[in-house]
Amino acid sequence: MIVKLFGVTREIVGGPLLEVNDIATVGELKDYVMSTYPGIKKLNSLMVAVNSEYAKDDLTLNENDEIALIPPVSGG
Amino acid sequence: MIVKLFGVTREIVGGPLLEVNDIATVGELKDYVMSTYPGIKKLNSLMVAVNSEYAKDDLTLNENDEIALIPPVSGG
Amino acid sequence: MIKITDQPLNTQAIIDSMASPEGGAVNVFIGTVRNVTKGKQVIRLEFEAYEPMATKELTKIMEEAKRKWPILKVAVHHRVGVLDISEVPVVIAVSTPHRAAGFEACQYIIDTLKQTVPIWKKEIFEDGEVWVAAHP
Amino acid sequence: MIKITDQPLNTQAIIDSMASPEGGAVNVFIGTVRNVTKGKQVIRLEFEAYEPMATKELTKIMEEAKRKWPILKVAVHHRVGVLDISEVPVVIAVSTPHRAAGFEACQYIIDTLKQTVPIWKKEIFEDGEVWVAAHP
Repeated sequence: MIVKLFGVTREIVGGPLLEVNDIATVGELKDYVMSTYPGIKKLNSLMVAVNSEYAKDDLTLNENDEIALIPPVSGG
Repeated sequence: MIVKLFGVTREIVGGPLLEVNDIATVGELKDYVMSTYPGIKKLNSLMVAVNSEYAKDDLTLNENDEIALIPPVSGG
Repeated sequence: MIKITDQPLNTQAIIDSMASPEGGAVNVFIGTVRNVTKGKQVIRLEFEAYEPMATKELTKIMEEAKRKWPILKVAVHHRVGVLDISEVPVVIAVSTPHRAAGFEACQYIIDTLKQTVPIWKKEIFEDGEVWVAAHP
Repeated sequence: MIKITDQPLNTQAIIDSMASPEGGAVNVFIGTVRNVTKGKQVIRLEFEAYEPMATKELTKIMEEAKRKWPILKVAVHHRVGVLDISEVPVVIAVSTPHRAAGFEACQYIIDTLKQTVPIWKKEIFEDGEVWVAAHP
């Protein structure tokens, strides 16, 4: 699965996309990126968007979902 | 003394200026115009401005003051 | 900063005049002539001002707003004369470092303007006309 | 109504699009790039958006605002890319029959935008840079 990255998460990972494998749920994805990239763990918050909607931790991920990490937003 | 008139008071009196005599205070001026022009008495409120400032009833009027009747305002 | 005029108001010029390097927010209130009041069709409005006193009262309102909020720039332009539906009688703009103060200050200014500034509005209907707020 | 663009925002066009015969008030919020944050000199800002999701979240905010207030027209334009001091990252405009609802709705939209819309801002200083709100 490909995960889109923005803002500070893009800079921490070092690119706009991250490939992950064997991840079943949103919660697992969060655990994986936080343990793999300690910089992400230090953020104020981390959300995951699935198909352009904020997703809960128990949501199951599918291969063709559009998945994105959402670090703390700061628009406006 | 000349009194400037605006809005509804200008229409009630029938012109932009009103000449009054033997008026000593703001309160007397209000009493005079309300008794002379019953339409003014029917207004929601009547203020008097002296030299471009809202004036209290006990203020003494002088011949060279700029005096105006201020019916209820409705700008904006 | 304060303008009372019988010419159309230039909203963009007013907004441009708010530019300030310390500013983070500009709040703008634009009054527009509505086609209906209390269920009745309005044809046009007519505004009249006691100009020197209106300017004086607006100055007081702006000074009071500056005391209450950290305002960088502020402008109030009011039009007089005949205005058709959708035309703009008033534009108020406030520039502040942060947005909350801008919303509060701008609302304070228009609310107070309507209470104290000697400007009068006549609504013209098909079958008559009314000086707004004049009668109970 | 919603626009996310790397081009300068056209405030006057947004305001013009608010025209409505039933409208009595237009409230406009214009965000501007401030030269200082927490006492530190800012050189420029960089904005980045997750565009399809940002549009979706903005649509939700506008729909919720329309449920809460009698809104005639509403627009939110947000710029992305590099912005210098005094440039405009965001313009929000709301047209309502009466002014109180316009102030409330416009403030609701900017407040909620800052909480939920996936747009990120990096502050560039002389000696470094910071993603706003990212860290405690």
